[in-house]
Amino acid sequence: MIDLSVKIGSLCLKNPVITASGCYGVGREYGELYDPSKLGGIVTKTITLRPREGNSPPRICETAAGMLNSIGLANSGVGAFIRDDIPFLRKLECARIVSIAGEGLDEFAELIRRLDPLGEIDGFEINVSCPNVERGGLAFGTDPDVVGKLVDSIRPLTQKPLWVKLTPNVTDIVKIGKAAVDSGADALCAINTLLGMAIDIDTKKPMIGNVVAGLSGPAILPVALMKVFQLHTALPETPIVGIGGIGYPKDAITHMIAGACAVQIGSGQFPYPMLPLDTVAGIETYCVIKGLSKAQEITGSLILPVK
Amino acid sequence: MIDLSVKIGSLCLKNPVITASGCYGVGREYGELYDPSKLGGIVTKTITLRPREGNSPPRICETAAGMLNSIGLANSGVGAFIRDDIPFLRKLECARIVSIAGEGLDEFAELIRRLDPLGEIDGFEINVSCPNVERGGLAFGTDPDVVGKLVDSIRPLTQKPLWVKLTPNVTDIVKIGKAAVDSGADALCAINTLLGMAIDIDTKKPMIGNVVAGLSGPAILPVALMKVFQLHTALPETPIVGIGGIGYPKDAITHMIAGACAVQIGSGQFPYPMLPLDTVAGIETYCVIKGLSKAQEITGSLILPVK
Amino acid sequence: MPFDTLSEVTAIQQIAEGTFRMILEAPEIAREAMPGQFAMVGFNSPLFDPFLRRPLSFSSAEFGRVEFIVRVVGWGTALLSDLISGEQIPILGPLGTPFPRPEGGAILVGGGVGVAPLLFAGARWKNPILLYGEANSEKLCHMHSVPCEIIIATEDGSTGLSGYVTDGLREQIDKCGGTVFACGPVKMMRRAYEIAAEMGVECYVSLEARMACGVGACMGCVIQTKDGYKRVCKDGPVFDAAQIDWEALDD
Amino acid sequence: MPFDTLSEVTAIQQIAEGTFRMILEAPEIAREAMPGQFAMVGFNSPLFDPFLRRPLSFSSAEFGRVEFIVRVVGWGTALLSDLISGEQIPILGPLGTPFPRPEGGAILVGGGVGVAPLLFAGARWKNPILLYGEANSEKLCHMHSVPCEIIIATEDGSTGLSGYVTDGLREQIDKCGGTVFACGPVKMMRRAYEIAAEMGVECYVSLEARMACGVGACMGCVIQTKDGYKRVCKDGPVFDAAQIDWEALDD
Ligand SMILES: Cc1cc2nc3c(=O)[nH]c(=O)nc-3n(C[C@H](O)[C@H](O)[C@H](O)COP(=O)(O)OP(=O)(O)OC[C@H]3O[C@@H](n4cnc5c(N)ncnc54)[C@H](O)[C@@H]3O)c2cc1C
Ligand SMILES: Cc1cc2nc3c(=O)[nH]c(=O)nc-3n(C[C@H](O)[C@H](O)[C@H](O)COP(=O)(O)OP(=O)(O)OC[C@H]3O[C@@H](n4cnc5c(N)ncnc54)[C@H](O)[C@@H]3O)c2cc1C
Ligand SMILES: Cc1cc2nc3c(=O)[nH]c(=O)nc-3n(C[C@H](O)[C@H](O)[C@H](O)COP(=O)(O)O)c2cc1C
Ligand SMILES: Cc1cc2nc3c(=O)[nH]c(=O)nc-3n(C[C@H](O)[C@H](O)[C@H](O)COP(=O)(O)O)c2cc1C
Ligand code: FES
Ligand code: FES
Repeated sequence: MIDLSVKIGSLCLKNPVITASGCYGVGREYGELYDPSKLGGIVTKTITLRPREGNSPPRICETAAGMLNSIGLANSGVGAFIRDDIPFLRKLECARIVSIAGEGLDEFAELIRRLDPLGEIDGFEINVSCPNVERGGLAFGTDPDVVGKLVDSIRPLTQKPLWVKLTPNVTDIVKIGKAAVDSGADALCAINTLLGMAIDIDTKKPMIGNVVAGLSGPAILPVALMKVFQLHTALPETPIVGIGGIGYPKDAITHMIAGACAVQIGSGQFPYPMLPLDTVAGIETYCVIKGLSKAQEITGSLILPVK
Repeated sequence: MIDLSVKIGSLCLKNPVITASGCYGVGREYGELYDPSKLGGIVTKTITLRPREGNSPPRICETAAGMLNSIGLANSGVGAFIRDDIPFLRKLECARIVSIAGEGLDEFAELIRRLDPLGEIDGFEINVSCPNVERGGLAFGTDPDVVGKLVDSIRPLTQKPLWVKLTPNVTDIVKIGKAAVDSGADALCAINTLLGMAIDIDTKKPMIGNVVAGLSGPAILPVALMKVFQLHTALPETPIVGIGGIGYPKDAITHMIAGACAVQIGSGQFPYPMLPLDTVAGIETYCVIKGLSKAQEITGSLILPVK
Repeated sequence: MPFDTLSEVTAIQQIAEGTFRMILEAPEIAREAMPGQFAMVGFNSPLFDPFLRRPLSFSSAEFGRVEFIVRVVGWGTALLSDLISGEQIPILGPLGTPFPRPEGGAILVGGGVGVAPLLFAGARWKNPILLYGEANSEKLCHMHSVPCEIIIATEDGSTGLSGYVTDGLREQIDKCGGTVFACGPVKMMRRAYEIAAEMGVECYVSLEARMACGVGACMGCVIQTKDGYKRVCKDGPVFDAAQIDWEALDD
Repeated sequence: MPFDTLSEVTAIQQIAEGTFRMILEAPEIAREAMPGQFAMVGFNSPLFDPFLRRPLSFSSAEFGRVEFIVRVVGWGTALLSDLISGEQIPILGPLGTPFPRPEGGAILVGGGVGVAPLLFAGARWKNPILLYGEANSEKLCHMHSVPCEIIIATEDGSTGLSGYVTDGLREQIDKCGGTVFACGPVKMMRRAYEIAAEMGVECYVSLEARMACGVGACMGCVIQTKDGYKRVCKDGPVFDAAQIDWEALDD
């Protein structure tokens, strides 16, 4: 029997596979295909204080081995979330992480205050990296001081795990990650989407209504692995949740080898809806083949060349 | 008759298509397939003062819609370049841009001093962005002050066009670009490769001998377009040479619509060796279809949505 | 409830210029599919070429098989057209909200390949009438069997009535009343809605938008309605035409 | 001089477990190709799946056609194996430095699919002898016509001599001398070189490395030699075995 469970700080997941924010709703839709409780966890779409309509369509566009999205944090706000989605989350037997974003420190704090008492929530993912919101988006995630202050300000408000999701669109992701950890973040999640755009040469218009969008999918796997590796190397004690470019179970395993203790799967689900479940199975098979008794042993098992 | 010529500062190219540094040698090899003089220009592999062996193999690896490389600026040094490659460049009737990299300001200056007198060179591309060299690589390209100082220090040494090639691995490419332009750069080239890595799950080893590598190819087109668009928007008077992800002629056209006055084609040549030549033809066809008399009119023709 | 299955291509045949009919073995999906619903049809390509699946409406679902009518407009549809019987592709469905079953009569208005879901409705409902329009007779889909009364129009008059498919709509409504169901180019659907609205009958349209998940999870496929953004994949693809913000729709 | 052509698949057939022979119509390339040279063989996939072309050695080139023997080891070779006659794929060649034509006798040592370029040499040169080894008889390539004298060895002894292909090399050199040409797994080539060196005959090997451009432009495919890094695609793939830094080569 392989022990698939992994620990992310104080939180124990039954396996290392989590669905990424914004690609899975709260699990209702894909829940018709398989039971989300079979996963290690889910991260909800990002919730904001007030409802957000989101950006003008078209919001998505296919690119080489990936896609652009500019959803713009469309969501019905924390009130509707508590009313409509919390009862659904109650039934899930996996880690339920709520992703939150605010336009200022107060909004983050207010979100935590309203959500912290709910037993249906096992942790928070702080989205400081969504490139699609004018305020509260890039500004937060690209400045280590601001990220530090943000985590400082919300850390006292909850005992639940606080994960900080990092943007790759920075010169030095380690600086931002370190600031978050120094202020008390329990784990770092990397990466969010890369800033990107696409243009229709016939109409000369951007393919995305909002012009600027976020690139995800297998195209970005090498970038994501690099960031996970950098974070794990610089902060070996910090749990890293690897996100980005997972299109097959083996890609999740590369994230773990690079240093992730768990992974999140986002747009890889769109062409391959059963990918999260197949990834759980794939990690188990890998352990069998490699003679590992625990999935945890995969984390950071990268063999570097001797110089 | 379509006028395909474009101006990049004082330099006039007969068409907007240039081959990118490191993917074309000096044109000798691909020159067996077609005459490089049919292109707008070529950028040589990056030349350093002393010969460089380059990084340990494996140096390349295929990824989803792209590739990683970690060549490590392998080249035989400026002396051998002058001896072996300048005679070859003499015969080319297109813009011959020499890419140079140094480990410090002095080395850049020394390179310019030795190369500037040569009539076979029509301009310099300053490579401050190669992620594969420990010194002189990332350090240069990620700090606007350093880039500014570098351009300041070499600008007086040559009257030839100075292009600065930017790395995408920064929080704000515009800052770096502006620093270069303020110090007298004639054009900005964007982008160099994205930092990335890949791992073999079977051996648990990195796929690249040097571990860290640069991602190129169609996978990065959306990122490259974004950077070109940002630079062109912030610096509308500065010529931008668009690089990154061009896999088909139409991709080059998207670069121009986003704001590039010319493009460079790198790894797209590997699966499609005739791509540069086909791109010249593709741009001409596009002008015909769109009723443009000059290829220059494509530059910056992006139609933004009215808010 | 949707199923994600690897389905075998039973038959594939060209039925008009650039248009083919594809039949897949997919028992679970066929059992549940209803007119107006669609599937996300994928590819067999390990390296993500193309990355996303393609939304396609069912044109029929019976005896454990589902049928699509596909017009080749890009690389994805071209790849599908190259499939051969016996090959397997992943399909996720049935998805989306079906057409509401009309109480009284139904007038189906299909422009181009938009006719696909209406053929399915035509086969399932009581005595509908199908107005089917194409640019010219080369594009006209050759039907192996027509499920209901059909009136054909071509823009160049090469087959059937001459002109737009909506040209005959007023007359049909006059004749038998009933609800209008339209699928095709945005301009055509909008015209159908305007005529229906003028004449005081209901109109439902099946809209298109680029999709990523197809199940309602990603919020990628929204269109503007009078009640805010709605997901084409989950809240649609069938919408009450009166709810659509037609000004905001590109054609 | 290399040519980049879109070449039609004339025939494709399985000749051993997971191994097939592919014949392409490519007159310019066939005219110039020499034993030891290779081509960069591409795909027909507009969305870069796979992105890079695959290097393959010619196993024959005559009458305007080039032939490859391909073992399926990953997605690219699997895609090639699925081609059907009449399909067209891009190929760039001939590339690389051929085997130097031996003055005297030649002993060709091929392990696995490494036999491909040696079959080409066997057909072009005077009276060479080919030692060909495989793991077992399932993997042994079925030759339509053997171009020269051939001695087969399988590791499990199921066909021909039992053991490694290099086991018989000493005897062959003893018998007729001549230059050794080896292609196959690194371990095998190294062993062939050691034996040749001991016995004082020259040895040339054909090496493999991941390639991007295949023409010498990108510096991606280097291997360590006693004279520094060399490009497998341009300076090789054929190297004097004495020049190779065998310690630095992975197997
Ligand atoms: C609910 C629904 C039902 C549909 N039913 C049918 C049908 O029965 N028959 C048929 O031929 N077509 C149908 N379409 C349109 C079909 O999905 C597109 O023609 C197809 O996705 C084009 O893919 P491509 O790769 O050939 O084109 P490309 O232009 O290369 O595709 C690029 C991207 O844009 C998306 N895209 C392009 N055009 C459309 C479009 N019109 N609608 C949605 N996404 C698009 C693709 O899915 C892909 O993600 C339907 C669309 C929707 C939303
Ligand atoms: C000069 C030369 C001649 C060759 N001749 C033959 C031949 O005649 N018959 C034959 O079956 N094989 C030959 N090979 C090996 C062949 O190129 C690889 O088996 C093939 O590239 C694998 O591609 P894939 O997509 O199936 O595997 P994958 O492992 O999916 O390929 C991933 C990437 O690695 C590269 N790669 C993987 N294995 C090799 C390898 N052994 N050598 C070089 N690149 C590799 C691929 O080209 C691709 O870029 C030759 C290689 C070289 C360098
Ligand atoms: C359609 C879509 C919506 C997304 N929405 C969010 C979001 O609301 N909050 C967030 O933190 N990340 C969001 N992301 C980013 C993903 O969670 C993930 O970080 C990114 O897509 C990279 O992973 P992938 O390559 O597996 O998709 C979204 C991504 C996509 C494709
Ligand atoms: C094999 C290889 C070698 C490269 N060497 C250099 C180099 O020496 N100097 C440089 O400035 N850029 C170098 N580059 C980067 C390219 O010039 C180009 O900026 C990058 O690959 C993005 O363009 P592409 O997507 O068209 O390849 C190299 C890229 C590749 C793939
Ligand atoms: S396609 Fe994802 S919500 Fe509609
Ligand atoms: S593959 Fe480019 S130099 Fe050999």
